[in-house]
Amino acid sequence: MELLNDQGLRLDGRKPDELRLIKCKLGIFTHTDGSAFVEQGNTKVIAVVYGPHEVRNVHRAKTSADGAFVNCQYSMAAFSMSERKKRNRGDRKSTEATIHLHQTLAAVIRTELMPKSQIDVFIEVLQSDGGNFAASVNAATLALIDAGIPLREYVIACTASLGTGNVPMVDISNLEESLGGPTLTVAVLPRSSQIALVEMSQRFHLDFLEPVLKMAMKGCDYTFKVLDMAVESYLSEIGKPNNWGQA
Amino acid sequence: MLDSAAIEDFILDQKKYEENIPYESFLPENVKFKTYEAKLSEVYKDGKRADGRTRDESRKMYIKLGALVEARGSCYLEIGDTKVLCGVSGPREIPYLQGYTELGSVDCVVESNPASPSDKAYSDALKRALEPSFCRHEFPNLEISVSVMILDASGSALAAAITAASLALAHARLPIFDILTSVTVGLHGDLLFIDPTDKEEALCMSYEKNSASQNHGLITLSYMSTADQITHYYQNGEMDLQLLLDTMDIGISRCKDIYALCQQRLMDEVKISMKTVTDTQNVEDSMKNLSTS
Amino acid sequence: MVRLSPEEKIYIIHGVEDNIREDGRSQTQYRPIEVETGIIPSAMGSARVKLGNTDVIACVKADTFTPTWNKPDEGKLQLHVDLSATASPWFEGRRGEQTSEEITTILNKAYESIKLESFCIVPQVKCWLVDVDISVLSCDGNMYDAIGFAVKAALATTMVPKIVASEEDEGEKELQITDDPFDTWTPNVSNIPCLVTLSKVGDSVMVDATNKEEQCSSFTCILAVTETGKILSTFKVGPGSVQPVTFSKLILEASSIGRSLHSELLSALKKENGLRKREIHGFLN
Amino acid sequence: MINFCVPGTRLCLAGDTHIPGTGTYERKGYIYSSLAGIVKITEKEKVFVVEVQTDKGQNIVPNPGDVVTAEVSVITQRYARCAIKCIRDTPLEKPLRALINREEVQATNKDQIEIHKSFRPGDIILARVLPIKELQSYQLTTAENELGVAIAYSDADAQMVPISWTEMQCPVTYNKEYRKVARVLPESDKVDKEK
Repeated sequence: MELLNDQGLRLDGRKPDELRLIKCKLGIFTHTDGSAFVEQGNTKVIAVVYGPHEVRNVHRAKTSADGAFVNCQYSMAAFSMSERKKRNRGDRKSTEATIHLHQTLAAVIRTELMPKSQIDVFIEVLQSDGGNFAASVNAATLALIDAGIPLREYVIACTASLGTGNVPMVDISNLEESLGGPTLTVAVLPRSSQIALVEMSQRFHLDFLEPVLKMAMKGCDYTFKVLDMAVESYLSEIGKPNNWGQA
Repeated sequence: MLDSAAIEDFILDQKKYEENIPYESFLPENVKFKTYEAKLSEVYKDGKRADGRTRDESRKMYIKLGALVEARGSCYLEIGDTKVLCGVSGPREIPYLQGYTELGSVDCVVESNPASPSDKAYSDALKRALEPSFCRHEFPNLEISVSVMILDASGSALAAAITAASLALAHARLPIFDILTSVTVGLHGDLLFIDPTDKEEALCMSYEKNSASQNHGLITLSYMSTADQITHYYQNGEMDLQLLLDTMDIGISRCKDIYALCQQRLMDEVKISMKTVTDTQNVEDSMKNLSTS
Repeated sequence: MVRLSPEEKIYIIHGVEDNIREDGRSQTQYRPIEVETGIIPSAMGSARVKLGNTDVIACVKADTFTPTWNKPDEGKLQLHVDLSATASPWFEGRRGEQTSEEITTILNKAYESIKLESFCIVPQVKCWLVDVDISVLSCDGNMYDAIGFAVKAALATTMVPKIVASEEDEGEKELQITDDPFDTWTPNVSNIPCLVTLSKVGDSVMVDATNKEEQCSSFTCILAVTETGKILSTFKVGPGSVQPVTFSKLILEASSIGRSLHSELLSALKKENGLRKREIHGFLN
Repeated sequence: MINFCVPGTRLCLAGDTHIPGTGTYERKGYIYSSLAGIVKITEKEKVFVVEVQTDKGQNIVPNPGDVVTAEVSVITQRYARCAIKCIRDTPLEKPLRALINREEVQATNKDQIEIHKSFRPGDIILARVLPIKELQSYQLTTAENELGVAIAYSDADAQMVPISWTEMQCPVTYNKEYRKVARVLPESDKVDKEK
């Protein structure tokens, strides 16, 4: 199977620079400080934020007077993939994603404002169809916004790959991931165009790095707009009783 | 000499021959597939159970308090062939305690030899059963540990473990609201077995596909007699409501019978163990009587 | 989880005893229950149940296995519960796994005595092994009832390609998956029970306790009730004891509540099935 | 007349004249036994206290307000860890962990308290149990004149003699060491105070 057909379309009919449909919702749970649901194509992710609160006993050693401790947990539901997962968390892949998530979020959360406290970010992947980590970062951003935690700006992640004829493709699905081709995941701070995290699954020639990275960042820009709109409409809705956004 | 082809033929023949024998005939006697009637008659025949009891008759019970020297309190209990040994220790500080707990906790471990998959469920059930009977408010931030060894599980093991644990608590002189007694009742169709053996338990957990009444199952309940409280109830199977309620009443009345026995046994033990104290008191009393007269 | 002060507990207990609970419900009233099936399209069957603020997803995965000799025509139903950290920070890491395991054993015990003859393909050769994965995403009390509901709803909407046995010459049976995508097997759910949790608060009994109410309860027991009102399993959770009289009352109540829950769920599923074109809302509504 | 009882035995009516003591509990107007042993009824200020006496086992736990005897095991700048050996007059079979916070060492000059000038590991102290709310171990206080170090040994292994509220002296080397010294009451006085 080719990643791109003769017409230059991808396996699911998308153009190389086309993202999958993004749907998102903030504030899906009431018992948390912040929560969000993000759906990118068939990838569905829930993010939940607790905090800032005092550092729990388990993490007592990580208390810092300089800033808040960001505690992340990335877990995949047993039914998220076509094969049943025996372990939801704690396996190599989830641990890696947890570390990456921590690095990404630590770059945007203004931890210095909340010394000696803890912020929990828990991710649950309900359905996995490629770009799980990217969707998790986006969901975590929305959940942090919902929780009212001070952020420098949004952090948005997106994936990109190289298709047939070295054409860069954005937002890789599970099928495309498994067919081969390198997957590059990038998390950026779109307003200041800074990169918080770059991760690559396999090697490709240095010459292609720039177009692929650019493609991924383009994807991030678009995702940012979608999420920003969602946040705006959510805020104007919950702020209605207080006349938010009205002069 | 046989050539290789002949050997192969022989092996094939042998295999074919073996295939024609139903695999059940290779199984040991006790796990062989049996018809329902055979299974039933093995357990219950002409109004008598395999061990000669009637259906509403418990097995003989033997209680020995203080069977373990090391433990603060202990009890060895036999119901028929089921044998359990229980030891109690504490109160001690709860390891790795996260916060202040107003009520003390009861840490229960049930073990059997060889280890059985139901051990963990039994530990949990024992904890649930004992918690309401133990005066937990007297031990904030502390825990007592109860460990039960099921030496021989021939039916009603959980019930035996609960009764033994409660007696061990009383023997340890730890405050409990009441002596807890427990009983298992098995149900199969319209047959009701009190204190079932392991074979009867297996029968009660299976069901006959074509029989009209499909009621079957096991009920284990533990009961505090003077307080009239059920502290643990576990039922599995399929039962009509009315039958369930009737069975519960029968179970409770049996618990009361066992209670009387346990009370008597414990009283005997107290009298012996307190002999030195009572003797000195007797002397004191008689001295007092002397002086007054 | 928020710890309640004794005063708050007294307030809640009095409310329950006066039959007006904190959120205005009566003792035997459930919170609004939302059921949506097919929430995970990649699964063979799935359902999300929202019971007040308790949120549970159940997903079905069916496989075949060779039955054991003593139960030649019985399939298997296995439940696996995962308490996600999204439900409470308490469930983060090892502790969540331990609690999940505990609940999994309790649930599997409750579902142990279900007759699963309908899960048989060819006796002694192949039977269905159905795994149900349950994710608890949010927990505001009464988790067991929500799980029971989700399991039943997910199983009722499960569609697995049918496996048929074709008779061969030598009497050996060959199993084949049908080519027709619309020829599917759906488990018979008439045997699957609903779980009813009853809590005793003060001198009264209530259903569907919230997290706060659970803290005030002195006795909680869970009953697995079939569609005909028979009891498959009863077990007590948490500390506390109860008088036999109250307990019999409790069982009778559970049976009638269980029956009405079944009929409600079945009619809801029927209604959902009748919708011509259905969009999956999930968390987006 | 000796009355034996087992847990759950109904002992007598509870009321103004009879109150439940150790080893008993009250339910629905009656006093029941919670232990196996002998029933003992003692009169205390015109009220009969119903108790159950046992031959073995110990069910005593430190209650807020109790005076305990403890051994200091670890000192830090903020607190002193100790092991409770004795509650009131009852020695414990197993020691219990406890904690004295710096602020709870003395009643005055709380901001100037230094733990190392108050206790040393190995000291035997008298302390009062504070109500526990959140923490896992028992909290003690020595902020009373009668509470503090009762027995301390010097480097020369001699029992030191108190010479002031804050100092003790070794009778062998005449070395002075700082301690939060307790005014140990004669036996008769102590009983009065506890009443």
